[in-house]
Amino acid sequence: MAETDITYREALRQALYDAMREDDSIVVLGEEVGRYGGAYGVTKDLIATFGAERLIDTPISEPAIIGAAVGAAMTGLRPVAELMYVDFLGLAMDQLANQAAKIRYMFGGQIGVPMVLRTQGGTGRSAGAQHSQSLEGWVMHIPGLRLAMPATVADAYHLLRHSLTLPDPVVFIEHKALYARKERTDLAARVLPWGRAAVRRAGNDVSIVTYSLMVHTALDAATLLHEAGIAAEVIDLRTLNPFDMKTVRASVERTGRAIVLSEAPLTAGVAAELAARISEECFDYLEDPVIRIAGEDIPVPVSPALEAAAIPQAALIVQTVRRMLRR
Amino acid sequence: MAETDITYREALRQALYDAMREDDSIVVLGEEVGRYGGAYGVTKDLIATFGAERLIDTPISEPAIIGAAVGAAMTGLRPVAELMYVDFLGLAMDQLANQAAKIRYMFGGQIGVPMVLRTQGGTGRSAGAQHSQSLEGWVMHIPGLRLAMPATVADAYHLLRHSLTLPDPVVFIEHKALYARKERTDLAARVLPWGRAAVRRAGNDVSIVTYSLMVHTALDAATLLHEAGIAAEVIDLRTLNPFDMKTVRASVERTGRAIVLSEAPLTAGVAAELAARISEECFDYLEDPVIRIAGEDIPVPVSPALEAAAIPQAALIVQTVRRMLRR
Amino acid sequence: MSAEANLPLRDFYCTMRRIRTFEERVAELYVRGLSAGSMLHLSIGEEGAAAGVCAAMRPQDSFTTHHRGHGIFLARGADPNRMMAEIAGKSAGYCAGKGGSMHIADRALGHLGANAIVGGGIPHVVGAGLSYKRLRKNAVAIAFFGDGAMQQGIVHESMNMAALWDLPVMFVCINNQYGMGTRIDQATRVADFAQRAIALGLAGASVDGEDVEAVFARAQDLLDGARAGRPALLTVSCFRFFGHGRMDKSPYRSNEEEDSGRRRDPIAAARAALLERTPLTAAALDALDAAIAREMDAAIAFAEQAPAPALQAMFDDVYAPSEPQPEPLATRLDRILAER
Amino acid sequence: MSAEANLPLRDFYCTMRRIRTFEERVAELYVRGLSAGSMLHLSIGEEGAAAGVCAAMRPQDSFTTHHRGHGIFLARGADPNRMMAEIAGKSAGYCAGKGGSMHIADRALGHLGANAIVGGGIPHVVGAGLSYKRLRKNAVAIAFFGDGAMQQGIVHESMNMAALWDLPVMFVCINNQYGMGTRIDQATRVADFAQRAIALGLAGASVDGEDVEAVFARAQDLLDGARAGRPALLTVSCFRFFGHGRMDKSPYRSNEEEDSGRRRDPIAAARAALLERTPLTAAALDALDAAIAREMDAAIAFAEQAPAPALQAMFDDVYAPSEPQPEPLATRLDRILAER
Ligand SMILES: Cc1ncc(C[n+]2csc(CCOP(=O)(O)OP(=O)(O)O)c2C)c(N)n1
Ligand SMILES: Cc1ncc(C[n+]2csc(CCOP(=O)(O)OP(=O)(O)O)c2C)c(N)n1
Ligand SMILES: [Mg+2]
Ligand SMILES: [Mg+2]
Repeated sequence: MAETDITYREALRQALYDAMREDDSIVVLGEEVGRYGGAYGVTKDLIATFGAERLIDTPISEPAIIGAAVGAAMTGLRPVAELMYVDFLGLAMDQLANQAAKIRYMFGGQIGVPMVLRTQGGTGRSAGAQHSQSLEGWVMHIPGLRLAMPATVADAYHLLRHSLTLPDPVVFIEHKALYARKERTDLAARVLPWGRAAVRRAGNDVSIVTYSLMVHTALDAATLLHEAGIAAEVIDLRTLNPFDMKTVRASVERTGRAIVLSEAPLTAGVAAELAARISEECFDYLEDPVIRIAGEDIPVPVSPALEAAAIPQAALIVQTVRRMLRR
Repeated sequence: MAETDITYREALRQALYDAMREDDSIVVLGEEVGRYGGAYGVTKDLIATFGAERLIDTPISEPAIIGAAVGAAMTGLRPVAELMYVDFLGLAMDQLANQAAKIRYMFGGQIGVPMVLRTQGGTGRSAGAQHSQSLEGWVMHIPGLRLAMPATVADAYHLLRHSLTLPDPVVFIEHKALYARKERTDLAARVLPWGRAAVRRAGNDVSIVTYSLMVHTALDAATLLHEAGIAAEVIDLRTLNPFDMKTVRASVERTGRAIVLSEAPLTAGVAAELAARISEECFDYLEDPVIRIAGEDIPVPVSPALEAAAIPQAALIVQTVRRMLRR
Repeated sequence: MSAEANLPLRDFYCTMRRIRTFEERVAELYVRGLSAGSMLHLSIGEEGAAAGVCAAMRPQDSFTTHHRGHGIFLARGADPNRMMAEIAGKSAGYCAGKGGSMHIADRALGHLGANAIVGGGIPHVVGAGLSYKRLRKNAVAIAFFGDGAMQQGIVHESMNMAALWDLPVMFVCINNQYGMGTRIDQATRVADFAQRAIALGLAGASVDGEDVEAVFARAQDLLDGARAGRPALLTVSCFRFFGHGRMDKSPYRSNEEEDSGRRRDPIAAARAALLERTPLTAAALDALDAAIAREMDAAIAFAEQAPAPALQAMFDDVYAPSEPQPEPLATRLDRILAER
Repeated sequence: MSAEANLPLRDFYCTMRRIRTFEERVAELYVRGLSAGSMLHLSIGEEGAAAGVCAAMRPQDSFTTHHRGHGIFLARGADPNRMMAEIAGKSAGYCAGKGGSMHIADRALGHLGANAIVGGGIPHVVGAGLSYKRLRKNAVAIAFFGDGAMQQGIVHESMNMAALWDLPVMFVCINNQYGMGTRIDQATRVADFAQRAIALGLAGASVDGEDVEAVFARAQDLLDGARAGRPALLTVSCFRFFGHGRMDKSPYRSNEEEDSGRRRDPIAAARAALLERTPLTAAALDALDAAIAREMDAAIAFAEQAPAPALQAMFDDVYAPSEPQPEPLATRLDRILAER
C-alpha cells in the first residue's frame, strides 16, 4: 500500500474498522460512540458498517460501562470501552484497577480480561481542570494493566490494532491535541513491536525520553537545539506498560544526559518513574542528574494562556539542555 | 502530661476526640463509624460523647460519602470522611481528585474544602488484592491534596490533629498493621510540625527514606546493619504533601547513599518520586544510585506467605545496603 | 429589573430574556474565538427551569449546577459582566479566569459551583444539607443537573442519603430530552424520573418547563417540603434549542423535531401571557428586551476589555494562601541546575 | 447427592445442609488460624437463597457473587475440597491460593468471581449479558449481592443498562437486613427494593428466603423472563445468623432479635416439610447430615494437607503467560547492583 496523508483520528478509526472486520468478537461501547460517532469523531460512521449491536451507545454511567466491558471480556467478547475523557477515570477506577487489572491474578489465572479502554487526555483545548488531565501515572502504577500512548499516526493505528490482540486489559490513551495531526503514512508498513520504544531523532548529546504529544514538543526542541549545534536524541516510549528500558538505556549510556518529558504534573507521575529508572540503571554513565520537565503541580487552568504555560514548552527544554551542556 | 502506653488506634481516637471537643464544626461520616465504632475501631464509642449528629453512619456509597464531605466542607462544617479501605479510592477518586482537590483552584480561591479523608491501607492481614493496597501514589500525584501517613503513635495523634486545622483537603492514610502498635508516648509533648520529616535513627553510611509501616521495617534493618558495623539513617517523611526534601537532602548529602523504601508496587509509585527527587537534587553527592526497595509489581496475593514476600523485608534492605557499601 | 411583587410573570420574563440574550452573546463570543475553552453549553430553551426554580429559592439557599449552568446562575442574580469575563478566561471573572464556562461559582450568591463532571456536583448538596441541618440555617441546597446525569450512580446514592437523613435538599433535573446526542429513551427505559425518587423515599414531581409559573409553583412547594426535611426531585421538561455544545449541529435530530421543540419556548409563552393578562404592551416588552440587549452588550465589552490573568496567577489557589505553595518548574530547574 | 426430579426439596435440603456444614467447618478453620486472610463471611442463615436460586440456573448460566459467596458457589456445584483449599490459601484451591474466601471463581461452573468490593461484581453480569445476547448463548448472567450493595450507585447503573438493552440478566439481592452493623432501615428509607427495579424498567420481586421452594419458583420465573430479555431483580430476605465477619459479635443486635432471626431457618423449615410431606424419616435425614459432615471433614483435611503455594508463584498470572512478566524486586536489585 502507498503512503497517504492521514490523520491520527482517521488512523484510529481505521484500526477499529480493520480489527472489527477481522474479529467478530470486538464490540465498542461508550457514550456517544455509535450514532454520534464519538465525542472526538474516532468512531464516526462505524455504526453504519457494524450496526448498533457492535457500536453500543451507553447511558452516562462510567463505572458500569467499564464494569460491563470487564464482564463482556470475561465471557467471550473483546470490548473496546470508550471513556470520553481520561479525567473520568476517577469514576471508573475501581472497575479498572480493582477488577480488570486483578481478575486474572485473583482467580489464579483462570480468566483473562481482554479489553481495551480507549480514552483521550491532555491539554490543548482549554477545557479546564476536569477535562485536561494526564492521568497515565495512575494506570502505570497498577500491576495488570497494559498502557499505550501513541504519538504518531502510524502508532495510533498499529498500537490500537495490537491492543486488540492482547490477552490482558489495555488502557489506550490518545491525546486530544493530536487528533487532527496529519502525517504521510503507509498503514500497511510494519512498525516496531508493542513494548518497544522508537528513536524519533538520533543524537549524541542528550536523550529526551517522552511519549504522546510531548514527543512533538521534544522534536521541536531538538530542531532548535540542532541550530545551536546540539544533537538531541528523542525517544518515544509508545507504551508505558511494558516500557522499553533497553532502548532508553542504550541511548543514555551513549549521551550521558537525560531529560524526561511528560505533560502530567511533575510530582509522582510517569516522569518520576522514568527518571528514577534511568538514574538507577545508568548511574555510572550520567554526567548530569536526570532532569524532569513536566506539567506544573497545579490543576489545569481554563485560560488558554495559563493552560499553555502550565505544560512543558520547547523553549524551556532548549534552555535546560543548553544549561546542562553549558553551551 | 506523663508518658503512657498508648496504641496507634487509641491515639487516633484521642485525636478525634480532642479535636471534636474543641471544634464543634467537626463531623465524622462514613460506613460503620458511629454505632459500630469503625471497622478498625478508631471511632469506638465516640458516638456516646458526640451523638449521631456528629458521628454519621452512612450507607455503602463511597462516591457520595466523599462528595457529601466536599459539600459539607464548602458550607461550614469540617468533615472527616472515613473510607474503610484505601482500596475503595477507585470508587471515590472523582470526588477526591476532580472535586475536593480542584474546587479552590477552579473557583479562583473563593471556596476551600477543609475536609479530611481518613482511611487505612497496606498489607499485613492477608486481606487479598482488593483490601491490601498502598495507593498513596495516586493521591500524591494530584495537586491540591495534602497527604499524611503516620508511622508512630505520636504522629497518629498530632498529624491527625493538625489535619483538622488545615484549610485544604487532607488524605490521611493509616496503616492496618499499625493499629495495635503500642508506644510509650506523651501526647501532650510537641512533635515536629506538619510537613517536616523525622530522623528516626541517625547514621552516616546510608539514608533510608520511607514512611508509614516501612519506617519500622527500616528501623529493623538499621538495627541489623548496626550489628554489621553500618550506620543507617532512617528518615520518616510523615507527610507526602508537602514533603520535606530539605531533611532528606541534608541526610543524603552527608551519607552519599540513599534507599527509598515503600510498600506500594514499585513502578510509578511514591518511591519513584522520592528516588527521582533525590537523584536530581543530590546528584553530586551520590556514591551509588538511589535504590528503590518497594512492593512487587503484582496484586497482593491472599496467601499469607506470598503476601509477606510481596512487600519489602528488612533482610533485603540489609543485604542491599551491604552490597552498596561492599561490606 | 425591579421586582414587582404583584407581577411575578414580568420578572420571570425579564429573567428568561436576560438568560437568552446572555447566551446569544456568549455564542458570539465563542464564534469570535474570545471565549476561553473549547466547551460551551447554552441553556437556550431551558430558561423556564432556571427562572422558575431560582425565584423560589431564598437568599440563604445554595446550589450546584451542571455544565449547562449559565442560565441558572443568572436567574440567581449573577452579574453578567463577571460571568462573561469568566467565560472569556479573564481575571475579572467570577473565578479569576481559572474556571471558565463550566466552573463558575460564587460564594456570595450561594453558588457552590458548576461542574464539568456529569453528576459531579450532585453529592455536594447532600453535604450542604448536612451543614444546614446541623448549623440550623433554615437553608436548602439544590442540585441542578440534566436528564443524562440521572443514569449516574451518584445521583441514586445522593438521593438515598438525602431521604435517609431528612435533609433540606432538592434535586432538580432539567430534562431537555438529550445527553449530547443520546435521546432519553436511548438512555433509560423509564423516563419518568419521579418514580426513582419515590422508590428512594423522596418526593418526586415533574413539571413542564415551558410554563415558568408552573415551575415556580412546583419548586416553591417542594422547597417548602425540603426546608422541613422532606427532600425532593423535581424534573423540569424542556427542549435544548441548539446543539450540545457550540460545535454540535445536532445531526441526530430531525428538522421536525427541532421545529416542534423550539415551539416549546418559555419566553414566547410568558410574553403571550403577559400581553394577554396584563396591561403590558408589546412596545413595553420590546423596550425591556432592548434594555437587556444593551446590558448584555455591555457585558461583552466588559469581558473583552478585561485584562488576561497574569501568568504567575496560575500558581495561586492550588492551596490556601497561608500554606506551602507549589514550586514552579522554572524555579525548580534553576535550583537544580544552578547548584551544580 | 443424586437428583430426584420428583423430590426437589430433598435436594434443596441437601444443598443447604452442605452449605451450613461447610461454613461451620470454615469457621473452625478460621479459629484455628488456618484460613488465609483476616476476612471471612459466613452465609449461615442464607442457604435458602443460594440453594433456591442456583437450582433454577442452567449449566450455561454464569454468575458473580459478593464477599459472602461460599454458599452460592457450593449450591452451584463447587468442589468443597478446592473451595476449602482456596480459603486456606493453598495452591490446590480454585484460584491457586491467590484469591481466598472473597475471590473465588471457577470458569468451568460459570463462576465469574466473588468480589470483595461491595457492588464490584454487579456490572460484570451486564457485560456477560451483552456477550450472551450477541453470541446467542441462551444463557443468563446472575449477580448476587447483599442489601448493603443496593446503596452503591453501580447497582442502579447496572440495572438501568440491563433494562435498556433487554439483557439476559438477573440481579439477586440477598437481603439479610444488615450491611456489617448497619440495619437496612439505617441505610435507606425504602427497603422494598423491587420498587427501584420497577422504576428502572426491570421486573422486581421479593421472596422469603426461609422457604427454599418459594425462592426456587420465583427464581425460575424470573430466569425464564431474563432469558427472554426481561431482566429482573429478585430480593430474597433472610437473616445473617452470625456476625458480619468472624470477629464481629454483633453487639448492635439484641438477643431477642438474634433469637427470632435464627428461627427463620431455611434448613429447619425444609427438614420439617420433608418429614411431614415425604416418606423420609428423621433417621434418614440424620444419616444424610452425617454423610455431609464426613464430606466436609474431608475437605478440611484436604485443605490442611495441601501444600502452600511456591513463593515464585506470586509472579504468575499478573499477565497471561505468553506476555512480558513483572520483574521481581530481587532480580532488579541484582541487576542494578551487580552491574556497577
Ligand atoms: C462523568 C462525565 N461523563 C461524560 C461527560 C461528557 N458529557 C458532558 S455533557 C454530557 C451530556 C449530559 O447530558 P445531561 O445530563 O442531560 O445534560 P445536558 O447536556 O442535556 O444539559 C456528556 C455525556 C462528562 N462531562 N462527565
Ligand atoms: C466498596 C466497599 N465498601 C465497603 C466495604 C466494606 N464492607 C464489606 S462487606 C460490607 C457490608 C455489605 O453488606 P451487604 O451488601 O448487605 O452484604 P452482607 O455482608 O450483608 O452479605 C461492607 C460495608 C467493601 N468491602 N467494599
Ligand atoms: Mg439533557
Ligand atoms: Mg446484608
